[in-house]
Amino acid sequence: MNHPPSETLSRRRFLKDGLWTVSLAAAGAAAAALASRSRAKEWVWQIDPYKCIGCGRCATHCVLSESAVKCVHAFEMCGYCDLCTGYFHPDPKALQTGAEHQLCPTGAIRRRFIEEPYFEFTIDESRCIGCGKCVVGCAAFGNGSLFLQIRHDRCQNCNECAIGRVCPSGAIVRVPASAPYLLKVRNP
Amino acid sequence: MRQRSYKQAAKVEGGLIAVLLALTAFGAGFLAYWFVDRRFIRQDVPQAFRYSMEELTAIEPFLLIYRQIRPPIETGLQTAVALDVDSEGAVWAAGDQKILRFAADGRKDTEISLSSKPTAVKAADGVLYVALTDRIEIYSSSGQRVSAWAPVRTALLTSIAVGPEDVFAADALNKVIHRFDKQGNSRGLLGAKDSQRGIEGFVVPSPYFDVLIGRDGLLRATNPGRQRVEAYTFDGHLEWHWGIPSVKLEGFSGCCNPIALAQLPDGTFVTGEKGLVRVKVYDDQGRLLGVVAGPQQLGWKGPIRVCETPEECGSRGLDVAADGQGRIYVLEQVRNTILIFEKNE
Amino acid sequence: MGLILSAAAVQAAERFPPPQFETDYQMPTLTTPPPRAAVWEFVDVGVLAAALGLASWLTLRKRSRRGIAALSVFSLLYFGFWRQGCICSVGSLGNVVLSLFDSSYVLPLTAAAFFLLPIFFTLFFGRVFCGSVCPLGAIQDWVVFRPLSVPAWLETTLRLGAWLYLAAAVLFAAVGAGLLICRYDPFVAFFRLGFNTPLWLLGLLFLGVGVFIARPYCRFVCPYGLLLRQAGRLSFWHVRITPDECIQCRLCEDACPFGAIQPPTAPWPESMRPAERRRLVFLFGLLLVLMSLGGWLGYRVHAGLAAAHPTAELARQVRLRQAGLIAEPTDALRAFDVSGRTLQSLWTQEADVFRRFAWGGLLAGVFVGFVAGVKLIQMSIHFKRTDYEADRAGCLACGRCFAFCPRHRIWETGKPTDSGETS
Amino acid sequence: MNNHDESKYLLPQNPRYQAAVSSLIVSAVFLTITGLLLAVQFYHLKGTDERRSQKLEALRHVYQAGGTDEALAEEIRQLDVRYRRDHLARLQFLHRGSGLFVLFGAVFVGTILWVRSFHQKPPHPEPLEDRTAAQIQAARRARWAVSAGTAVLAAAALFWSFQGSQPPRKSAGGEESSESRPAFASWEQMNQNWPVFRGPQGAGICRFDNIPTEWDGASGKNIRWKVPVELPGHNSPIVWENRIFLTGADANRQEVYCFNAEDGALLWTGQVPLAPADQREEMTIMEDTGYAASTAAVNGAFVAAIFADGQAACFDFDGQRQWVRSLGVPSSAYGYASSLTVYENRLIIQFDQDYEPGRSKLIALDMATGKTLWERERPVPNSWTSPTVVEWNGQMQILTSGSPWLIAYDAADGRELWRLDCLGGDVAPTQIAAAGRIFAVYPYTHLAAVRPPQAASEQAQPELLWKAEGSIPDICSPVSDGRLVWTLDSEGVLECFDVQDGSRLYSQDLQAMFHASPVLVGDTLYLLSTKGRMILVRAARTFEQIGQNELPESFTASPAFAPGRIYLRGSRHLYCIENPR
Repeated sequence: MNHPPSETLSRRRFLKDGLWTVSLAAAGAAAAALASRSRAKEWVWQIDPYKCIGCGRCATHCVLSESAVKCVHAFEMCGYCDLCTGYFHPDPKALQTGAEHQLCPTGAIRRRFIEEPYFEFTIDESRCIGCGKCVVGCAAFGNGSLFLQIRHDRCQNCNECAIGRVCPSGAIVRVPASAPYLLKVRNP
Repeated sequence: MRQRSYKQAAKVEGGLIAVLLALTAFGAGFLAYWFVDRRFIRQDVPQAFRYSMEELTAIEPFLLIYRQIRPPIETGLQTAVALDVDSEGAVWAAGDQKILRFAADGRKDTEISLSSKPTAVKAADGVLYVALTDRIEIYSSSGQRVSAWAPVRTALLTSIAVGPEDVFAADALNKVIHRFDKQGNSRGLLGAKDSQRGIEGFVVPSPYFDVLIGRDGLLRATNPGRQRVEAYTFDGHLEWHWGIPSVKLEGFSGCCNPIALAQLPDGTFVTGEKGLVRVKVYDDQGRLLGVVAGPQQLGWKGPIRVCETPEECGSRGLDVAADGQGRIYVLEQVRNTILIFEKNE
Repeated sequence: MGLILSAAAVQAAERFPPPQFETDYQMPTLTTPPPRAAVWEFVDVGVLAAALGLASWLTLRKRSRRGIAALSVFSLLYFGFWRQGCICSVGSLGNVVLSLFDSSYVLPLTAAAFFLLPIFFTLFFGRVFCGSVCPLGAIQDWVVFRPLSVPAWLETTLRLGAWLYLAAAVLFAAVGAGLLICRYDPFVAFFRLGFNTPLWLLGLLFLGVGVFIARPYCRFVCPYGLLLRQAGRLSFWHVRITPDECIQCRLCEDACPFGAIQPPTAPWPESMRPAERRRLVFLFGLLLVLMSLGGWLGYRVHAGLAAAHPTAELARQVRLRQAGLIAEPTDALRAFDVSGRTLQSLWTQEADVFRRFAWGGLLAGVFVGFVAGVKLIQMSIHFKRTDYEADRAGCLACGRCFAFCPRHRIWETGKPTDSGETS
Repeated sequence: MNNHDESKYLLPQNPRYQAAVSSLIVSAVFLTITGLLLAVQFYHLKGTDERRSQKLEALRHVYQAGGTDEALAEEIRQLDVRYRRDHLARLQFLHRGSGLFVLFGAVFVGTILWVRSFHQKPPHPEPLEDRTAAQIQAARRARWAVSAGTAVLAAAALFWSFQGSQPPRKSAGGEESSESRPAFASWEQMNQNWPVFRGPQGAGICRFDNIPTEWDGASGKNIRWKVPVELPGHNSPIVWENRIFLTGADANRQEVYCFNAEDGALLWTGQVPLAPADQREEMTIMEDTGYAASTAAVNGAFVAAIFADGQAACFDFDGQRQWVRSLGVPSSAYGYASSLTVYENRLIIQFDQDYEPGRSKLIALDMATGKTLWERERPVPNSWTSPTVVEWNGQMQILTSGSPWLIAYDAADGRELWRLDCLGGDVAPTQIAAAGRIFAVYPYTHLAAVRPPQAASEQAQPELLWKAEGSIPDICSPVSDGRLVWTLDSEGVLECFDVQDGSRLYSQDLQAMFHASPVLVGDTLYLLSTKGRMILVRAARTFEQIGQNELPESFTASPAFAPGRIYLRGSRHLYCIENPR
């Protein structure tokens, strides 16, 4: 190592080395402390569906131009209603799939007839912008089987979630990456 | 690569630096401000992304033909499920693992504790019919168990109606109405899908399914998934039905309403809706006669709830009952209180 | 709590099943795409360590500006555009503070590593992290076209702003009001592509200014840089302009775009000694004054700062509504209404937030006052320097100065080609 | 510089230099174009697309509101598809475009470096100036600069601290009024307002001038204003200068209201949290008592209220809540109803409960902080009377009625001064002090006249002067002008006694029900019936009705007075009655 040409070990240099050792020790201690506190555990952001009020900011405030938040559907909670209040405009003229009857601003919900009188509703994620309009509609009248989740194939996992900052109900929380979703389930 | 001296034209530098720094400071400041949270205050979400029910909750005052006559009865139950009013005007409320009796002055005077969670209660024949998920038990009004019927296999009995010699129970799980005799022996099913009898069948997406026996001797049952009330003869002929799906007052709102039904002494019907919570009075042909209580009166806070635990957010609706004087009792399951309404003079 | 649990039991039993279908309809299940595999986090740490090692070797042994530049490009691509500027050492400061004050937040190993590794390397080799590993530094380093030499007095004064920013960032992270450093990271918008926030304008601004004032973020804003400055002061080995001895040729005098090259000191006239001593005494006194003043001011502004905390904001709105000043309820108020929360709980939480901000503001103020005082003292002591040296605190180890030194040229030509093995 | 000019001069001919420059220009152009396009797209993404979805939403509403309009439906479908296509295209463009932008940026940087490589100049130090001077000067400059910078920061912080919001406890906006205000008002000021139930000292005597004698709810005559009160409550209004305070509560909310006396505007509503639900279950609340029977009390700086569930709270005049105390839900046969009273900074709470003596207390809290100043056990079961603070030969005494004890405490430290066994039953009427006597009521049984001990010495005992029987009230408190004392029972029988010997002078049935206590204004008794009829009776040894006024509402709260004004709280509204100016 190309050391400085060692001039006489002046008081300053001695002082400096002393300081260096001390600070290195300090840094080491700090490191140890931090390491002991830290775990090989990563955090990711997720929406607590029971705190979400579907204000729509997930659609507008994500750092991604297409939000990482999407609506998901817990089918086993769904009533398979003909008049799905998550799918249809509050007072639909007809129970048909025309855009004019739909609630979703981007037509991201697919309605499929299964058997009288049941219909299946699925989310087309490529269209969903995560505004949560259907979430409110479903929760207001129905079983609340539609809810918002952060999709981790899209989420950049920012150190500070830009949506979480403006979430009016503080529904966006850190969860361990090992269990990255907070799903509504039939039997909690 | 070759290098060059950086210091030249020292005179201009000062000014330039000043300008640049000012620029940065300003720019950074401005952008920072741009991001300062005037959070929540600024309505920064396009209306198209919002589901607003507020305008639907307003009700013309002249339509409110009922008024609350005394402070609500606090049942003190964690999850109140059902209520009924007996011939003496006392209120029976079922929930948790008990049944409470509130005297006419609203004071709790009897408490019956049950083996499991009740799902429906009906005071008739001077006794109390109680549904416990899949079976019916009968209690004397003093609280002794008189008899317990054999359970129905995999059922969720959410309502009981008692006739001269029949007992009917609405089964939300199998979407049919069970018919028993007074000893609890099954006398068949009503309302199952049956094309040649023109019965489309019940649609019950959530555990709310109500039956009663009308003063005209016909059975009335809610069909929430079809937003209507249906009238059956005891042997299961669908006579007629009424009710239309609509958020407007005359209709039943949302996917699955009405969820509760009661009949007034004058033969008109009281209906209860969840979601956009409303209690309304209809005549036997489904003409809206007036509103008992709307979202405001029932303490509706908003279309969606926020809970610490999932359980709090479990679907909460209401149940209705009426007494001999035409008073209407509403059990709302969010605060588990009983509201009592009387018609305005 | 007990109540809630009992309610839980009740509800759980009663959750309503879906309809039984007569057709053979298969109910779909909802997909849950997993987040990035954990192993990648360790890869990142590995890459960071490797980059730091390489950087140290390039600056101290190889003395190659080209190598450093190349490495900075790599860092920019990997930590910048590939990892999209997250996680970065600068931001990890926030995580560390958060983990210290929020017991529910466990510090991820990667964050700890990203925070600690650069500091350690700096203690040994100087600010090689800033030189060629930090993506924020790299992106700025590539637009240093027409650097103007910022006079020392201006440089050190502007750095006060950085200290203030550091204090604010720590305060906000500690009280749980957000991670400022990440919130206002000017370049992350570039790294993410898809320019959908106005924040990338801030990035452009810094780059534009960076053409004339080299690396403005690193020098006048970066809070992590401040930590590394202090570590750099003590760095054991360090970038040296000349490979062997300085011949006082003065050719490197203006070589550094960051003004980090210090000329030899001239002897100060004896006549000044007493005056200096007196000044020093005065300044030590002033230090205390500044600290208390800072503390006082910090406390005074804590209420204003606290407004940035969601709880305080909500409480404020509730109060406004009680006073009838909010007609149309905001979303926060709606959320509050539909939650079972009592006002009492809100008030207590709010009081707690304000308490924490009061203490935090006070300490932050004391800290800033301390910094200002120490700066003043620093500038009244003068160390002796015989040669042209890189200022260990300010030097960003970019290696631009090497080429200016005739001794370096000779050393370069003189040394064997396979420089790797030379000792 | 000039000595490098020739190299510059040759450059333009250099083809590689030309190449470099032209590529620089090209890349610059590309960069700007992509930049602009990005900006445009960004603008559309944030602006146009949102406007479009708004428009679509509006159309949907039109369609769903109007009759079935196929054309419109078709249009909606068309727009829906088009807008979505555009939006997705935009997103894609933004993503790829920004990639390109960065790429071109890199190229741009590269070319610049290339071009610069032609402009190299060897370093060229200026002649060495006097370092010493320079360094000394530099150091000095730096010191000044830093000092200046610090000063600027400090100034900014100071400025902001004056601008910026204040901690919540100091009420926002309310400083100027609250700062000048003392912690409590003087005895005199108290007597010039209507600070507690039944006014100064709870005597039910109004000493203000030109109190209206005529009004009419139907025609609105002399009714200055009438405002709705959101939540019900049997408690009476209290008045401090231009503020009127009430409380209201139902099963779910407990609120304190502050109205502006001039126009009845609701200045603020204070929330008081409920007691825990499990405790509230035990409450028995009669409809005649309700959740808010206790009248609030104001001491000139703060207003305090208590509710049936034992939750006491205090607010400043700007509605900032100062504190809340949970005294525990009192077990009271009809529901807790005792009103609050104040003495200087002390809030006096008569907290009687249970069917047996034991848990009843008299509590004094510090009005400003809610801290307990002192507590006294009371040997009485639940009661519904209110404490009153009266001045007795120089000493401030708190009078309380319970069953069976009439007890006086030292208002300063709560020391019991004396007690007398003269009461019983469910005591609800509040004692009054007049003509050197205290008049307390044993419901349905007798009116007792008591002379308190003259000297403040220990052995001095109170003396029961007389007991008068008759239709003794169960709810309404008595009132006296010093010569005569009147009682009014809820059935509407007004009786008049002589304070000297308790002889009954008359007994008159007013043909109405009464819950509100009578008030003596000058030489007129104001008697407010439950049906809203205010009967005016001459305060004389013989009965003489001198007027009556109607309001179309039911009244249970006692009236409150201010100079020239009457404030009446009905079941739904608060009225202000005033003679025309």
